[in-house]
Amino acid sequence: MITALAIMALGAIVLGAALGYASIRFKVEGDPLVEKIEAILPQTQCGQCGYPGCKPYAAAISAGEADINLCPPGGMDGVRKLADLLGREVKPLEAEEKPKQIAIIDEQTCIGCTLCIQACPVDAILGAAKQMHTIIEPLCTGCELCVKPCPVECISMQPIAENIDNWKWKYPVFEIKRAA
Amino acid sequence: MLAQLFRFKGGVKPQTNKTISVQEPIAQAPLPARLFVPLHQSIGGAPNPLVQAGDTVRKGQLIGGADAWVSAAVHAPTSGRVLAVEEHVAAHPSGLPTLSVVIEPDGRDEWIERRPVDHQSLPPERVRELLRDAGVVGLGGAAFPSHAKLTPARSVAMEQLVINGAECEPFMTCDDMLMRERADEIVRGIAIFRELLAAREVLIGIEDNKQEAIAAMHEAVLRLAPDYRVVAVPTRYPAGGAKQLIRVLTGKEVPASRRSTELGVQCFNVATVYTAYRALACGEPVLSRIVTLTGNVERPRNWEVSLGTPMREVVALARPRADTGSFLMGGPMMGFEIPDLDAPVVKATNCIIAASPGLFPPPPPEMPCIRCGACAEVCPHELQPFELYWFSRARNFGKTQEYYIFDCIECGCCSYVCPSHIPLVQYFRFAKSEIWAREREKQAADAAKERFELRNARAEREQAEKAERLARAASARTSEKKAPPERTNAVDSPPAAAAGEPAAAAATDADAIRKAAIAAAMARARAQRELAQPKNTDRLSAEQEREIAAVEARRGAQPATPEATAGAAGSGAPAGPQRGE
Amino acid sequence: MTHYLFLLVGAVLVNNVVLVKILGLCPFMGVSKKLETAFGMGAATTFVLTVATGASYIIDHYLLLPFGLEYLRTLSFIVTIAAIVQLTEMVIQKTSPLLHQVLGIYLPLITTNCAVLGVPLLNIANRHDFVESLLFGAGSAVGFSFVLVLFAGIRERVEGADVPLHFRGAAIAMVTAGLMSLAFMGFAGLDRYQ
Amino acid sequence: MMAWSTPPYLLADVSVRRVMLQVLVALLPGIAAYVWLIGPSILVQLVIATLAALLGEAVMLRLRRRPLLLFLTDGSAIVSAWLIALAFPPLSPWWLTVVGVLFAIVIAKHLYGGLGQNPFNPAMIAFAACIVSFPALMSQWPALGLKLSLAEQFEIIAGLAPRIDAMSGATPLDALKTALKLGEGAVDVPTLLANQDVFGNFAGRGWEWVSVGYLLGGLWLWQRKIITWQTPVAFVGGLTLLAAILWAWNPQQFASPLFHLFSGGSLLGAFFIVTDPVSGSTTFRGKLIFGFLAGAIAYVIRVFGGYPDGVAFAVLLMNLCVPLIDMYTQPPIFGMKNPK
Repeated sequence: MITALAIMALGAIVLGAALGYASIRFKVEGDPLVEKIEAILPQTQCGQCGYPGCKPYAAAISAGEADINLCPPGGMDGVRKLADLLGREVKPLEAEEKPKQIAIIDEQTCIGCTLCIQACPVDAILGAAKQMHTIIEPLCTGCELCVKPCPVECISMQPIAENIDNWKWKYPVFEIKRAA
Repeated sequence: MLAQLFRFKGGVKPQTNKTISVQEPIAQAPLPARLFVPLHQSIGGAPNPLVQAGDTVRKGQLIGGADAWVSAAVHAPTSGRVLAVEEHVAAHPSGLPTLSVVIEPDGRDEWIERRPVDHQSLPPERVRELLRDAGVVGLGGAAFPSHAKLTPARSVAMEQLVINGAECEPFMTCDDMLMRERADEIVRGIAIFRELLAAREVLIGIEDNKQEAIAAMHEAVLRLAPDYRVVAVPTRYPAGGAKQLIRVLTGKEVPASRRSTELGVQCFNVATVYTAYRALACGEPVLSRIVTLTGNVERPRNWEVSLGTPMREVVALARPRADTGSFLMGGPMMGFEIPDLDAPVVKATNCIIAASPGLFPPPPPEMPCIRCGACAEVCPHELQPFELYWFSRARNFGKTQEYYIFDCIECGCCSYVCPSHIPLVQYFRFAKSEIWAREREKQAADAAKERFELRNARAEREQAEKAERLARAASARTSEKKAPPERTNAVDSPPAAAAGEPAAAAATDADAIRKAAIAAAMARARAQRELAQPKNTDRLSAEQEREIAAVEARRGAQPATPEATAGAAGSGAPAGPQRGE
Repeated sequence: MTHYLFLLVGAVLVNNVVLVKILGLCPFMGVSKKLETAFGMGAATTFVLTVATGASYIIDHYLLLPFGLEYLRTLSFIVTIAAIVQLTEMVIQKTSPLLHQVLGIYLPLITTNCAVLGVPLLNIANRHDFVESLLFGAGSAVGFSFVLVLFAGIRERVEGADVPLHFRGAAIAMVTAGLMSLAFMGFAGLDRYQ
Repeated sequence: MMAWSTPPYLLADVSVRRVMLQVLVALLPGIAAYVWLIGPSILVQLVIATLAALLGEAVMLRLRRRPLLLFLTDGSAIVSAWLIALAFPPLSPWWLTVVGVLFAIVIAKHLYGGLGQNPFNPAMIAFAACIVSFPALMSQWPALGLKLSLAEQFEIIAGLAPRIDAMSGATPLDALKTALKLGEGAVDVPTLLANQDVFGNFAGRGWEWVSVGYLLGGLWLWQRKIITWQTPVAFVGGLTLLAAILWAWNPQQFASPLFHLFSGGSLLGAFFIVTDPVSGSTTFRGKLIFGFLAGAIAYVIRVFGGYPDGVAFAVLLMNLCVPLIDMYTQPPIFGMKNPK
């Protein structure tokens, strides 16, 4: 009995010492994974995931605090990529997926309050106090953060129309003739 | 003619069907009632419109200026009046519109002043500029601006200039006829390109099923430039692909990742060379092109068609048979079905084929791939199309890139031989455009991230400065009670203003002013919306006018900015009430 | 010499730890979705398994047997394996963070990979000496990695297949594993040839 | 209007059905030799297998809601069925053939998505599954010289007549292996092969001509460009090379390469099984590796392993490796062969 205890204790001490040494020797600083996750996120900075931007969300995923299906602008595609990177299961998106859209300011109604300019995370709104504002379309990420603050509800989200430059070849779908 | 020829792997031999459209010489197509000249006819940047509705233009007048190095100018194909610069359906598989100049010909066909130049007396940069401003682009179908291909690589001496007269697409004969009838101009044009590139050797490759063209070119070469070599290449699709022809004539293989000039070789289509010659030696920019009209038609023939002519009028010249179901632009291997015949003929329109179920039987149903490898056997780029298909179908785009999807030239050989009748090219195009779209999104995301971070940095800095200022002010107040607070300086404007405007109400606190202004604006906007919403269509005009007046008054109250005026001008007067829709 | 060769070949192919002995199925199913991770997992398991067989042989022969503590075998083996796995995890986290994240939960799971415990126990049951134990351990580990990588290759391909909806994912993976096992039955009897 | 939505609008006159049909035609010489050797029972098996395959295919297509006629007539199920019938003992009970065929069609083929998507060769899956499950039945080959009428053969297959001893022979391969094992070194291969009742001129008596039939069919397929030369040549090479080395080393214990080439499923495998493009390798070098290793493994299993023939297992084992082989043997593409 005593020998058994002694041997187990000995084993525990030896292994514990080895592990203790390793934890100091192989200490990991920082988390390079956050960057990889952030590269997948769409950078709309919309906060729909519940985190104040894409980077905090990436950090939360990396730390295992957040799920990977909280980013509606990234869509199912983004979820799939994250699942791929992290070896997790693909889950359906929490919110529904929307087509890509941009904000449009109705210039007739705008009163020039600058509230939307303060809300825009990517400085895509141009204008000064008491002057009409306008959205710089190529910079707009469609985050919708400017819609709420507008006191006169003059900002609307509009899906990006298809044009010759962003037109894509479609997935070939062919009616297989149901030969009866 | 005793050149050593090389082989490219793969390729197919479909029925060529070329003889039907070479029975008659090239004819001049009549001018239509309206020309729709798209501004963006080449690869690269879209030219800016230089005319507006109401302008009169003369034949050859610049209507769209190249806006970047890789871009080509666009000209008025005839004299007349510009009716509009507007979106018009494009000669594009999507059938989407593109910005086009609508010209009503006046029938006089008056030229601008043409200035022929001697390219030898000009520096090469100037010649390239002239070609760009004459709108010279690759007329083989890709429409890549030619001047951008005319700079030799710095480190590699230019060995061969390959002139592409192979024209491997079935049915298509526009280059064939051009070589038969205008061989001299082509040979003279080659001299321009050769000089710009300082190419040691000129090889003119023509498929050996075009004996008349070979003879004509041969004769012209003998007379004008005996050191050029006219080479008959074996007829095998896609021998007319630039990379395939370069391979056959020189043995060099140009991968997708490199420019051909880096290997000391460059390739141009015969029609491109011809237009370059016209542009410099006659001062005539690219205004028309030869178009083969063939297929299921009564009178197959090649026509010289003014750019911008609606296809509907062009195809009528060939008298399509009754069972024609649709029309293809380009050849049957790489062309596309024209979604709308209102689309105009553009620089890339080399051939229009009337298609009927008899001529091109609809494909049998698509079966699963059995990995038989027939596609890999015929792929001229030695890819593995069945693997590309497998991953494109599963939307595994990363894998498609590992299998070199961007080396695919979409020649269609794989689909042609597929026993399962899979539209392979379609899958590859789908995968490519998805990858491009993702690339764009990625770039947008990166830009957004950068802007977001800049903004955050700025916000932090401002916050820090404000805190510092406040601290300083506080300390100043406590130390020297007599000194006036700094803040009053900032709002030193006369506090009193018109009584009716709450925005201007006397107040010392800037925040309060703004809040009041917003509250008032909200009230106004709410009232306006309440008024506007129910009465979009059914309310009387008196109320509408009142509304407009209100809007105008409010707008007038705001200081006018360039944007504001532009917005007002653009939206038109009765914008207010209709907005509710 | 041929004896060792037969032992090794037997461990890799004929008595493959996954497909014939049906041990270590958790990582086999879990970490075979992508080829890259399968390679990583295979390497990690090979390392752990080889070290674990050696260590457990030493513990068994120099600690447990002399003191008559055979009844502590399973316990002490598990503790040893756990320690080795922990060590491996730290090293991987330091050297290849992505592999660490990708292996994710499966890395600590090597601890409970029954193959890692099973092989040392089989060694003792088969009365292998030290060299044989190491060979058997390494062979089993290589066999594990080998089929894991093959399986991942097939799964990557089957991912693009038009598998009936109800069989997507784990179901078709199980079917594939079964058919692989069937194929490996072809090796039966090879290690007994005289 | 949108009848032809995608280029190219010209298509060569080829189809999956025609490919499969030619494979079936190529099997005919072998089948003819088989009938001459054993009698018409193999025809009964072919019919049973075909019916079972079509039934299984139809049910699976219906369940998966895929167009029935299109896929039933593509001929792929019939090819699998014929290969199974030819690989199984000709007097197997009907249910054995049916089980094998259904296993192949349902599990090996349709669970993976049907035509073109199965990672394993369905016919070989059927063979392996049955030989593992019913080893005794799968080793009962009719003794040569056993002359039974069609009716008698039919009764045996249908299970109406008792399975008589005379028909429970073994293939030449099996006979040789068993004799060597029982002889414990006392007998040697040349003596055994001298027995002309079992062993013919250069391989198994009679069976050698069936193999010649397969060879003829295979060559025709190659000439028609349905199959490429790499896999069969590599397969034959792998098998022959190993056999030759061991035969040269110890001719008393190991039969000649010729014997191995014309015995068992070697040539059926070489031309009709390893050439299956779906489950086989597709690159030039990959085909060579795939074929060679399959041949070598087949030899190892049939000589040293526990089963009478190794072709089925060898093919399945190599099927496992195909994704990796293909991945690592991608040919260089156009433009990558330039220096630098």
